[in-house]
Amino acid sequence: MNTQVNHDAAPVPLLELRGISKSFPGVKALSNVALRLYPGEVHTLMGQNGAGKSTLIKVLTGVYTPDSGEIMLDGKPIAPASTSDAQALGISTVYQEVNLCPNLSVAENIFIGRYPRRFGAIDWRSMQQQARALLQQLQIDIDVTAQLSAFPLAIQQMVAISRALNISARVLILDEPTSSLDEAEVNLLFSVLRRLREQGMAILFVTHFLDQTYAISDRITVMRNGEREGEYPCSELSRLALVNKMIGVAADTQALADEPLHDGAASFGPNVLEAEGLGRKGALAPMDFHIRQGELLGLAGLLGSGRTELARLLFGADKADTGSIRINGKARNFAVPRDAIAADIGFCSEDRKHEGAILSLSVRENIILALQARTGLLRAIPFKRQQALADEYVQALGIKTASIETPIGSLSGGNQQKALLARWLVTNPKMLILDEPTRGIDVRAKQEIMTYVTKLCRKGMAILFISSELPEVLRCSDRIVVMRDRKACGEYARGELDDTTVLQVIAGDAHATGEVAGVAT
Amino acid sequence: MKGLLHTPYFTSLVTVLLLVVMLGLGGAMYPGLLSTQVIFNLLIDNAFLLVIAVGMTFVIVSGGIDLSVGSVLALSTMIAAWLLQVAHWPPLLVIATVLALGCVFGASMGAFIHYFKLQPFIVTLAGMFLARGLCYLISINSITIDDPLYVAMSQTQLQFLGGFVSPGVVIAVITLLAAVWLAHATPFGRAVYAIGGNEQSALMMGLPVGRTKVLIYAFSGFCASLGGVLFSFYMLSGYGLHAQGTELDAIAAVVIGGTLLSGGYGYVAGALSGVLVLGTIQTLIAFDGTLSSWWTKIVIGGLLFVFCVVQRLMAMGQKKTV
Amino acid sequence: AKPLVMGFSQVGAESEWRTANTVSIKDAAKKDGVTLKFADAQQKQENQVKALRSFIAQKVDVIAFSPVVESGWDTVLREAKAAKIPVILTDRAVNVTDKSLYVTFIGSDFVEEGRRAGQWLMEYAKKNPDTPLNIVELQGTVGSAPAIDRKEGFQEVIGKNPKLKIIRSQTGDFTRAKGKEVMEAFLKAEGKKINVLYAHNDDMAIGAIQAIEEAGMKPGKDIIIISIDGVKGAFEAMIAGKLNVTVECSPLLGPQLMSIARDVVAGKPVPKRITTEEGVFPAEVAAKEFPNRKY
Amino acid sequence: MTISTPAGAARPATTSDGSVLHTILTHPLGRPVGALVLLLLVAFFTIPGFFHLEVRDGHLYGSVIDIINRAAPLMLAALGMTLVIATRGIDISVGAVVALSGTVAAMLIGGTMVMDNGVPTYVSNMPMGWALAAALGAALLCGAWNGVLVAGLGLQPIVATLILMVAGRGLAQLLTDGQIVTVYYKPFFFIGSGYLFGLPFSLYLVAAVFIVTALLMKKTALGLFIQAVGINPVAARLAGIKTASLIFFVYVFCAACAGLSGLMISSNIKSADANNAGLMLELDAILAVTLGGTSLAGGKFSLVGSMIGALIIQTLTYTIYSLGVPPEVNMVVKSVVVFLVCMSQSSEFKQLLQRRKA
Ligand SMILES: Nc1ncnc2c1ncn2[C@@H]1O[C@H](COP(=O)(O)OP(=O)(O)OP(=O)(O)O)[C@@H](O)[C@H]1O
Ligand SMILES: Nc1ncnc2c1ncn2[C@@H]1O[C@H](COP(=O)(O)OP(=O)(O)OP(=O)(O)O)[C@@H](O)[C@H]1O
Ligand SMILES: [Mg+2]
Ligand SMILES: [Mg+2]
Repeated sequence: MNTQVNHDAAPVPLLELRGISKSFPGVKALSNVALRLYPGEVHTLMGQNGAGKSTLIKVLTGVYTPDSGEIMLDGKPIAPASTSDAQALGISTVYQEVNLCPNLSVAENIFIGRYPRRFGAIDWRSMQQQARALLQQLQIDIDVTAQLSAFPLAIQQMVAISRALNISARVLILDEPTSSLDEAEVNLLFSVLRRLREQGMAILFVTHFLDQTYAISDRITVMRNGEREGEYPCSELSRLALVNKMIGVAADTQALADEPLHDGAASFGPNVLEAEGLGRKGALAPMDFHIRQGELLGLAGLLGSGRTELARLLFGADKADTGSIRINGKARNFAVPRDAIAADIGFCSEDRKHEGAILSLSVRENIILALQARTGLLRAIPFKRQQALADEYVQALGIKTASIETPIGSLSGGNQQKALLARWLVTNPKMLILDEPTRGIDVRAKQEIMTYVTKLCRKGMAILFISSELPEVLRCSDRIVVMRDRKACGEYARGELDDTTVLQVIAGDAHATGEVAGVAT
Repeated sequence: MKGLLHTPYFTSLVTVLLLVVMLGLGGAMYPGLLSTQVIFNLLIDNAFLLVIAVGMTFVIVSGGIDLSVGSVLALSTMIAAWLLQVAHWPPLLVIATVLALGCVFGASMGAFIHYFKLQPFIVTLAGMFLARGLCYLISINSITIDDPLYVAMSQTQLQFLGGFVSPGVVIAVITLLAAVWLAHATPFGRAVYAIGGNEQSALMMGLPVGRTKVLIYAFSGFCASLGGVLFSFYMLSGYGLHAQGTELDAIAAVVIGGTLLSGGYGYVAGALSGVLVLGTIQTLIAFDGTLSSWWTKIVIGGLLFVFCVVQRLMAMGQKKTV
Repeated sequence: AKPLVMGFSQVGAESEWRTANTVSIKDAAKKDGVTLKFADAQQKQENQVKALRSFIAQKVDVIAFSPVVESGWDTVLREAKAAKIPVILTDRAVNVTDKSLYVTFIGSDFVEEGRRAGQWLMEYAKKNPDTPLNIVELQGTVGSAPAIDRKEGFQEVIGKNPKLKIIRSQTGDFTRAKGKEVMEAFLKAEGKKINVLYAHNDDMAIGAIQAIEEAGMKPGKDIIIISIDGVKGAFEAMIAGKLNVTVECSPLLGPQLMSIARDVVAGKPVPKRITTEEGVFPAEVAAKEFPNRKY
Repeated sequence: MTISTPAGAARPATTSDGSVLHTILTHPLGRPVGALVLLLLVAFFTIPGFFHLEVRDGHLYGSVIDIINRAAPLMLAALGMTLVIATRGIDISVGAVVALSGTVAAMLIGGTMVMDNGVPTYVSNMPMGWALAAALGAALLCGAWNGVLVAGLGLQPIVATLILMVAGRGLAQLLTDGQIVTVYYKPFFFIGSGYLFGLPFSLYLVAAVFIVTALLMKKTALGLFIQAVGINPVAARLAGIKTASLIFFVYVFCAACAGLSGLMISSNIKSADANNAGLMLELDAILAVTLGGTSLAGGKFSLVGSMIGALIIQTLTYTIYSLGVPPEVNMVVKSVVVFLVCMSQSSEFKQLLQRRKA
């Protein structure tokens, strides 16, 4: 199966992994995996959720010790025992879950561990200046002295990337850095990566976005079920072939299709939720909003445009300063999420690590948590029924887990995301708010989930869908609300927008269009 | 998460403000309370607590806790007294030895906490029993210190602004300033905050988590034994029953000063305001002079309550989010 | 004339004895027209030092205090002396290099109490030469002055009779609960071998009595019980025949303290050491004495 | 049986080496139980007749019974503390609540000895039921107070409960004027030192509270919610859990346990000692919880573990008393044992040993 690639630029790989195996209790995460990374290339690692990508990266950077196998840098074996060892060897990594300290400032998060010094003390001034400059590269203009936790996930992701870029490294590893970034941000990131590649850095990149893979990679290693399926030059592997290799069977071509998921001729019921002048100081300018039964409403906008804030206000996660909400025509006041849940609303947060997963509880417990909370403390869902529900959704969403009693924390990122989605699907709400529900989910699963969600919608559920992946929003929404600068700035019916016009609307001007087009080449 | 944003900084400010109000009210009620010397006495009497609280701040900011400080303090006084009175060592050597032992004691606890993944609470609780127990092994009696240097340190009065302070105050203030610098301007200090914010992340960012944690507890042990040195200046004796329950005072001082017990947030200087609050409460009670033993307890609890609630309400009024 | 202002720093309220001591002082002050500044140290020496400093700052006429511990008073007493405030010690003495730092000490002598307890037992042994006398001891809080001294005094006396042997000694922290718990363990470990219990205070003895009863033995008969303090509860136990003797340690120092304080402030000479009158109360006199007990 | 994971049984036995021994060793309770067994063995070999039991006055009598009897208040306190700790909190006011509830009960039942013509007679004040209810009511009020401060005002648990820790004992002393209140009312003694079917009544009391709590965890979603709040309060709130009420509840529950424990203690010594009852009990309770394998960082908890932790502590104390360890050395011994128990629970330590052997 393995296609031999001749890399003429450098015959000796900068980094080579051979025969790497790693088991967790009950799971063989990696078996006999090999990987070669050459200087001056962008190498993409692809595979389904739970294929072992993140584990491979953690083995490579000293987080886990492999059960067997060897790691060679410059042809010499290395055995990093910790991330600091790996950094010392010139391997700089952004892990899948953002690993930064929420209590420190943005600048510190970028520089901690290698501060600029002056007379032995940390030079805060110069650190902040350098941090600002680094972020400017990615066109992010934020107060670097503010605490990291003040910023949305996407910004945190960019900070993590800046941190990795700053280390004068030879190998840069990025594990799904783009899962919560919008296209403009991705574009910026890629231009930085291209520059680094020209400087001879070896870059290992993990993503589930085919577009991105083809836009930046030189070569692709495909993983399946903890094994290396093969290594291919990017130009020699068609999209369909790539998907087939990841899945292991011939894929239904729909996974790659861009056509709408449904014909749009749906009939909508009355308004499930209406909001008037809903706003919150510093987060969202007062706006009107409504969603109908059976409607899939897409929310589009750039980073920080206020989509998450709107969703949180609708769910009562934050308290609105102004405005009112009506559910089925009756005025309601959502002071806490519980109130919204009682009104049959569900909310799948974008930040699965901090706002979603309860890491040391099992998959089953995580799945039934919201349902149990709604059912009430005293009426415990019978254990049998919990199992049945968990099993059902593990099946339906294809969650890859050793068992439903496995702690959710030991699932792969994408599978955690699916389990959290299941948490809300189980409650069978009248309205479901999905904030980046497909974050970190592989191509096929994404397709399956979107189909599933659309079906629910057809059955009468109202869905508010937020995604940074514009094509996805375009494909499935019945109606799209575009947000900019924490205001709603337009509303479009299905079909009124296409790939190019939507960007202009979102960005508020035409500048983005051209650059983003480059991404999809 | 977001709600805690600015609170520590704000809380520290509120603490200082409330402290001023409390002293003002006290001054109005009890004449003589606002004299310079009474304010200095606050520092003289609490110098050792301040030093301990400074060490404790580092531990708490890192997300840990150190229950052994009171006992380590007592052990330090005991060892110092024994070395001076029985073994007749020169005083400076004694002080150096005591400080070194404090560091070693703390560092070993830190090593156990980090390398064997034990909970700080139990390790330092065992440390607390051990240190107290070791005192009794040396002697169950209290040992009076009459070394001239110690006596001088105890009885010297440094004239200052119309009152006087003890050399212990100077040492404590220097320690505080050094610790503020350590926390703010050194990689070690920042690593402490990073570990408190998220230990896992700190590890993933490649920080020397293990070494830092050992150092944190070593530093706390150092502060505790320095507190012991100050205490033996203050009391001129070594005794196994010294400073019972001081660990709680230190923790309370740190927390009242605006540091979060869950780690990651807080200011070293907050320890000073926390210590002053506790000291002021006691001074108020002493000046009142009519409270019976139980009313003393109730009033201490009540003042703590008023203090914490006002602090909290002001912080809540400032910012409210989830 | 201006009323006399006295600053008094009490150890705490750790026992009934201490509470009676506080009440006596407060009552006497009221009766004598002395303005009393009372501070409770919650069993901590550092709190007492703080209280003394605040008394000095408030310029009281005389300071009295019951030291938590003997050592460590030089510095603050020197400050008092510099402020020309006379200091009277109550209940416990202090260990200072310069005896002029305090005027006088009123109180009991813990070592002497231990001796008296020992003497009673010696007498008993003399009267009952054939009974074996294995002693178990319930000590006070480890390291505290009464625990150390009462042990010392007792040992000093019984050491003269080789038949009297302490077979077990453990701390009961001066509390009923601990006294009972430790006695239970003693009874399991030594069983019938125990003939005498010496408790450093009445509370522990009362706890131990319960343990002895629960073990199916008769306190006061199967096991002779000696304790110190002479609180009401001890008298009740003696009336019931469960306790053999209690050595009084009088807490009623108030009136004496007030008159001495007046003398001191008036500049009259006072003796350096004033011992309070204390008795030994065996069970036989308990019923008669009970109505006279104030605490 | 771990209450925390009702599905513990459903977890597939790990494929690798599924021997019985391995299962026992890897079970979260394996280590605390092992430590207890080891301690009992030490006691058995060093203290003659340690396991000796005899029937005396129609009930069992012996060291083991003493340990259980004496551990009962601690077990109750640890039970309440477990839930508080599971929500990432801590309650250091337990000892004060013990003092307060004991005092209220003793004062209301109380009575004084009156010399009536030289014959001592005892007078009781109030029907015992009312007195006990009042004592527990006082404890519940304390719990509610803590709960409001922590859940309502968002104070940090340690300072919030510090307030009651200081003031509660003061209140108890205020009620008694600093005196020890002796109780002269037989039925009251039954709670702390009575026997039922040959076993201490306190044991039944602990068992009852334990079973009720365990059922509450199993039959309702309480256990799940408490863990969720302890592990990730933000996510728990977003999932619709009433975090504040839950936190309020655990503090009330903890205080109720402490109140009951206070009744037991004061009944056992037939008096209420406001200044000393339950002194440092909070530390022992926290220690018991941690020895039982529950992390102070919140989340997963084990009620059985805490019970075992309490037994470990009491066995240790008892052994120290019985061995004739000089009191000066008590603390050193205690610290060393606590330390060894912790080490035995550390997997890192085990790995180190294994590596040595290999
Ligand atoms: N700490 C762990 N304990 C137990 N199992 C683990 C652990 N980490 C990963 N696994 C398992 O190893 C397998 C590979 O996980 P990994 O995170 O490497 O997948 P991935 O390819 O990164 O997936 P995704 O695209 O969803 O991020 C999964 O089945 C996962 O459940
Ligand atoms: N590029 C940026 N520059 C500065 N601030 C930004 C940027 N992007 C986001 N923010 C921050 O985002 C916050 C609003 O984020 P919100 O979560 O409401 O946006 P969103 O539209 O949901 O974005 P996301 O795509 O990250 O989910 C603001 O507080 C702002 O500080
Ligand atoms: Mg992954
Ligand atoms: Mg968002």
